[in-house]
Amino acid sequence: MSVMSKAVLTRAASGLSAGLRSREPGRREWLIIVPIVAVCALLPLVIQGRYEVGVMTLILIYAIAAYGLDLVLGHLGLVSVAHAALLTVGAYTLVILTTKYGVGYWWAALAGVGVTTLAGLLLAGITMRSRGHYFSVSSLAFAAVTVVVITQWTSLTNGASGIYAIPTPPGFDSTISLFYLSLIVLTAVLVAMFLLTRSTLGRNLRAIQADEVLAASLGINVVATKLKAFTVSAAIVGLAGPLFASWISYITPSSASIMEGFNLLVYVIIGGSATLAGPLVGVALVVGVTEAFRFTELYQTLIFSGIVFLVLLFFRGGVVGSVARAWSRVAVRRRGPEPAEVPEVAVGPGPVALPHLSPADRGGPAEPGKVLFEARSLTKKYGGVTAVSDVSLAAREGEIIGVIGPNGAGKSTLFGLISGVVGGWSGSASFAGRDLRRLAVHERARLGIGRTFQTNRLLNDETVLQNLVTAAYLHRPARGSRSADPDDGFLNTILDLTGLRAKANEVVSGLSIEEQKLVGVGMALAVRPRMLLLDEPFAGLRESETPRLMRLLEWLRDQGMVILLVEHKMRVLMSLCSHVYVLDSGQLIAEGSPDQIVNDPRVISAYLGTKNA
Amino acid sequence: MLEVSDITAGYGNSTVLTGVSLSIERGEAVTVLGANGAGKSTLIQAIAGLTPIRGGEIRFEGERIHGLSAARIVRRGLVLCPEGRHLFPQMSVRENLMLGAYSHKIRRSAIAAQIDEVLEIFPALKEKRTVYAGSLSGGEQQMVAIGRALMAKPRLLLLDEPSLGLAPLLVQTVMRVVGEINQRGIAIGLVEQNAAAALELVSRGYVLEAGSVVIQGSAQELSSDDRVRAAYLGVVEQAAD
Amino acid sequence: MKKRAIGYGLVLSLLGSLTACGGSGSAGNDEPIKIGIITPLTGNAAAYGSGFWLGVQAAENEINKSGGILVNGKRHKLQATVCDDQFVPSKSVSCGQKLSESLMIYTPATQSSFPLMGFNQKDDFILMSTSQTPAFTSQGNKLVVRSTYNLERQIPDLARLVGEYAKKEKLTLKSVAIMEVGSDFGPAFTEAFSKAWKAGGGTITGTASYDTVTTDLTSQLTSLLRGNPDAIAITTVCQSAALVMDQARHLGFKGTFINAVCAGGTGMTKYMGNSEIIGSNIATVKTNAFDSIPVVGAFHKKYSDEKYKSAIEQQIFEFGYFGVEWFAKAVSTAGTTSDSAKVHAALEPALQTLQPNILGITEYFPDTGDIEMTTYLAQTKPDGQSFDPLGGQK
Amino acid sequence: MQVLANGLALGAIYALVASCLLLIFGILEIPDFALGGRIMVGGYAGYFVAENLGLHYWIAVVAAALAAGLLGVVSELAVYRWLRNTPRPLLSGFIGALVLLTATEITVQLLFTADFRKLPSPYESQILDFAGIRMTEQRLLAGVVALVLIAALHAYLRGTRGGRAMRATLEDRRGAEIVGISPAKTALIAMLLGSCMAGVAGALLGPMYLVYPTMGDAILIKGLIVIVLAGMRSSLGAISAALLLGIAESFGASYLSVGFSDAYAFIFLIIALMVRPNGLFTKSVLVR
Repeated sequence: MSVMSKAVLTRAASGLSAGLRSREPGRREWLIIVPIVAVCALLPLVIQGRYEVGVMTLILIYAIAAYGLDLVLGHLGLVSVAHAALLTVGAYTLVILTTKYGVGYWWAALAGVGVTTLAGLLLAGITMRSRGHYFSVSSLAFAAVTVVVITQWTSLTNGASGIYAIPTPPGFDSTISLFYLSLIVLTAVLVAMFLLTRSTLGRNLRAIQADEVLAASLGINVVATKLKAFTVSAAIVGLAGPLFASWISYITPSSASIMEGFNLLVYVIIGGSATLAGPLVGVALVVGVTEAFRFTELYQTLIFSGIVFLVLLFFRGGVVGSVARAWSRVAVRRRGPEPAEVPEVAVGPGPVALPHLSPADRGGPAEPGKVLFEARSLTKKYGGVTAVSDVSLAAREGEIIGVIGPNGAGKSTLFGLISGVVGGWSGSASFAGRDLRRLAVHERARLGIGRTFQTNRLLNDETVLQNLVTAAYLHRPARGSRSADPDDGFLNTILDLTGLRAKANEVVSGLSIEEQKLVGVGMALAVRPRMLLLDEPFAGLRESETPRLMRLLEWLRDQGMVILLVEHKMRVLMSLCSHVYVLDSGQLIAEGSPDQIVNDPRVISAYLGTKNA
Repeated sequence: MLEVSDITAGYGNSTVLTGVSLSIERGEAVTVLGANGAGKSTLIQAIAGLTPIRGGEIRFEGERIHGLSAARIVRRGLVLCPEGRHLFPQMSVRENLMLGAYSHKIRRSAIAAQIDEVLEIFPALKEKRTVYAGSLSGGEQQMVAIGRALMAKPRLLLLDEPSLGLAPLLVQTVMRVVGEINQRGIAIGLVEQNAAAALELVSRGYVLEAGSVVIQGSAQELSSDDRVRAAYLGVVEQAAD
Repeated sequence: MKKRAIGYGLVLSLLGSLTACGGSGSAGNDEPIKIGIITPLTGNAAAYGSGFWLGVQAAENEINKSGGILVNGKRHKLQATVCDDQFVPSKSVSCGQKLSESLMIYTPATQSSFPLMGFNQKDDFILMSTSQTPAFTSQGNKLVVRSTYNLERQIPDLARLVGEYAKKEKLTLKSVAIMEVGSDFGPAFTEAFSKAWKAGGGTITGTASYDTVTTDLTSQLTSLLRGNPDAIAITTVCQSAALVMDQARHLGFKGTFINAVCAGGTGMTKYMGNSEIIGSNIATVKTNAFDSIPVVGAFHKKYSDEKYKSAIEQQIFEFGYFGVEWFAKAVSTAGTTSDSAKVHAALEPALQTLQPNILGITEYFPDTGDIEMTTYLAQTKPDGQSFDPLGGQK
Repeated sequence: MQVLANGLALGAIYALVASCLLLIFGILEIPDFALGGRIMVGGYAGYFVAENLGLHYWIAVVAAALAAGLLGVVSELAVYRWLRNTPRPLLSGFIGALVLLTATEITVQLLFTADFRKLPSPYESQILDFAGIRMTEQRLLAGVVALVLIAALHAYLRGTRGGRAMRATLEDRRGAEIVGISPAKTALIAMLLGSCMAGVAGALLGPMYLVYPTMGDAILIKGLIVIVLAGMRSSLGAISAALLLGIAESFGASYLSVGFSDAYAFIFLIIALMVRPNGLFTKSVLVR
């Protein structure tokens, strides 16, 4: 085996090993597409016969649809049984246009993709707010209604009788040519899937899958991104529709059934969701095996069930995911750990200044003393409990404001109100002259409100750098720039400021608590906020780590940033904050300079403890 | 009574606890201090059988209990009062308490007697017996949680952050109750962020940092330890200034 | 870890051994004549599809026991291969491609047949079907053949016979409500029947469509009964028709039932809780429902074994059986084991040698593939016996 | 009125199946599609006892409960318990349950063929006519038994030690574990109870709708729709949603287009989920 191919295999293995949640593939993992396509292209030379080639063509067509499904399943974590219905919509569009209206094949196929995309948008619109089982069952209902609509719209669809004598694409009327046409489309889909997982959309989808709240707080428009994913997903399925129609030559509403949608799901799960090769391998395995065991008649289904169970229990990332993981484990044992991926950020002393953080590019220079954020009479009730009651506060540029209070005093709820995660409150809040009331989380992030979370929310399966790149979503470079660092040097700066440069290519879940805290701060900075909400950033930090973060915050303050800091460590607050608010049971019981606060009797009795008072 | 030796635990790829050892003697009250994320909750859950350990040994009254189900551990008299309380919000206080005695298959009348006994400790709950636990205030809920744990007749009661989210006055009440329970001969394992309050109550303590025990000693030793003062008692010092 | 490894091993060995089996097909020894059967053996229509396959196997056995098919003085075994398509079109296509080497493919339904019409001429096999849908033979496909009626021919007969029945029994039978099954057959029936029925002076009070999966039909029936029909026409197989009849009676319907597909008899009574209903059921039947026809009686006696009972009650067994018998005779007559066009043409003379037959097929039209069939009206007695109320059969 | 009665009878059966699904989903966190298979097995067990052994219908009902309950316990021990320990239990459960349904149906078909059977019941031929509303005794019986079973389930959940343990698990899994309730045992009991009730449903439906391998599918989907409508947690919500759905279907088929009757449940669901994405009967809860 040549050195080159070994390298390719190793890459391929790591590319396949993305287990259960999607992750960003390495730059060269697209190489796995080459052997896949090559093997497929050569198969008809080995396996001949109309039936065999026919089955292989069907596998390719289903695989295209399976990739479309996996975009929603693997990258958004939504279990849809409606994708067979989408496929059928595409097929029907082609069939109706060609057989009833005499439209040319290619135009009709294009329309098929278009109509499928629209149907996908409809599905997305209906299900957008549902999650988990609610989504699944909504998609189930969508599929069921699709079947009924096709069945009942007899004048257009010929009802349950279906439509037959469907044309094949001009120039591709033999079994073998349809096979290669499908392979070409599949190749395009594979490449598209690869590019997509490395694109901003892919990164944003992963962020949403990992944590919707985090994604929104990074400025990602969750709804719009989901819609985009559905659109692309449906468009890919739409490509499969016309091919399917031509292959089957007779179409009935039953192709849209829940059972068919369920089969598509099984293909993806068996093969390995969120892997580049998984869906294809899954379709090939399931369809291939069922066809091979047709002779067993009824037992075929039992064999199929058994295989699905075993894969679910033992091949936990699907066949591809598990085999690749095992392979990379063996590879690691044999050759020692794989060298970390080449850092994609040029190593060097980053600029010390942080020009990007200056509010200059956000509507005027910082004016220390100018009120940037102001809230009046914020009140939030949950059922009968008032979590935040009539709280007013203001923050000026170049200030660090402290918020203290016992656990459960309403600090996190207050942060939630300001960042937009918590809705349904009363009172007023404005930021840089804008009323926050009607703004969604991502809109506030775009306005310049960045935050960290008390319990750290990160993309745990990705590297530090990937976390930062995702967070810097709003500031991606102009189209065409190939750099993974969207803003030359900006992420470098953050890596330097947080001291994470050495760990840039390590997966976040493997870092220490301190380092994870710093990643959280780094991500909030990558949004380039004018106001930073930090929820207990010092908690869990060792004493030795504390000064570093303190210096960073001071420096950010000097750049004109507003920092709202929830913290229990009084010494930190005392030295950083110019103004401190004290909350207890949702109410503001005191405010003032740190000195005033520590000597306030109410604060001592409510928070600091009466013992020493 | 409880002997934890050199245990390792974690989730997925990450290791939360590395080589933690501690012990609690019969009737003793011991605290585990540590910052958020230091591994305190993982430690206490591992002892209670809610999180599997990857290495080491946990013995209770001389017998190995790691690997046993949480239910069996409760039956042996090691009971956890968890962080976040984990009450059954749509069940009455009475039902919550009844469920506390679940692991002891005893007659209804015996349970009723036991409930009365527990309510003696928490007189405030007496009138709220039929109220849904979810509608109680935070302090009352914490009382129910401790009461529920007592229903299981513990010999060792583990408390995970009992003062979390409570007003200082209530913190004092809870701590007083915990002290009373200890005086009845029940050993206490207390995990607290409120180090000052905890050290008032216990005789010994451990400090957990990044998954390892970094300091251990008597309450007095800990209170006067510079590192502990800096990291966990800073608030008290500041207030005293 | 160990458990995991065992799991891997289990899956891989299972896959491996199964693929090995799948690869080795059975090869014929003396050039058997191949007939492919595409039928649902699993899923909702499994009962129906399995009965059909039983009939095919019975005919295959009989032919091979008698030495095979005589073609140009040489005897060839008949080899029937079945492929389960679950009534799923994409599976029918795969089945068709798999069995395309066959001289004929025979399917028991429209759903399984239409997917093959795209390539049966290209792949040169005869497509025989029990499809009653007109489109099966109106597409100009040169290699199709029905083993049952085209509903365009049968339904006007039904309407006429029902009219005669009403006159003879002095029944008011003017208004009819239709419970149509939501497959291809239902709407086609409704169209043909309404036309014929209205031409005879009757009225249609309403149509309700339902899925055979649905078992609770009270809502649809309540709606239909609001039109006060004299009769309800039903378009499904027996067990489904039984549900309709049962539930309609429970809702207080007192009129007549007209069955287009289910011929009544024991095929229906076994699903009915209330035997009084049955007397008011009338249906068009093909010859094979009446034991009193000698050829049919003899056939039913021959296959009176328990294992065939249900298939015969559903009247699908005979179709499987006769289609194969007819085909074998045509191959023999055509004198070729490979020329499908010749065999297709020979179905005509072959049919003449098979008179009278269990299905009552009297004529065959090679141009289209349509047939002519003797039909009767049947009424079922509470004991499950059927008779012709018009006196054609006793 | 007839339409309303039809709808209520239908809704009671939906409510029974939905209650089983809800109980199992609450404890196992698996959408138990295979419950459809157990309804069917109940139907078959009832058929063999009543038809082949010639025993009384009520004995058949008991046999149905036992057979389905046994299958439920086996499913939990052999399949679900393992699926819950996979990294994505939601997905594994979804797929696994559907595959289990198919496997059950095929196994029954292999053993007893796909023939339709009529479960004999003395109540099927008796028609009640009450103020113009017509209904068979069997239908009334099915509705009443369904409601009685649901009431019994609630009594069990409210009034017994085991029932309290189950409710505790439903409300706070961790809390239940802490007081010493074994999750594995609770899951087993939930499966047993849910499956027994599903078996009874099969025996109740058998005389009305025939017994065949896929007989559970349609009713199962309706049950699933009901629990989603109800927000997957609320049992009283599920009962209301079931009756509502039954009535909506009945009215839809009777007064709107009959052609779309099979889609009413789904359209109803889609609209409901667009308005309330997480179920009709869910409350917003304070998360501290």
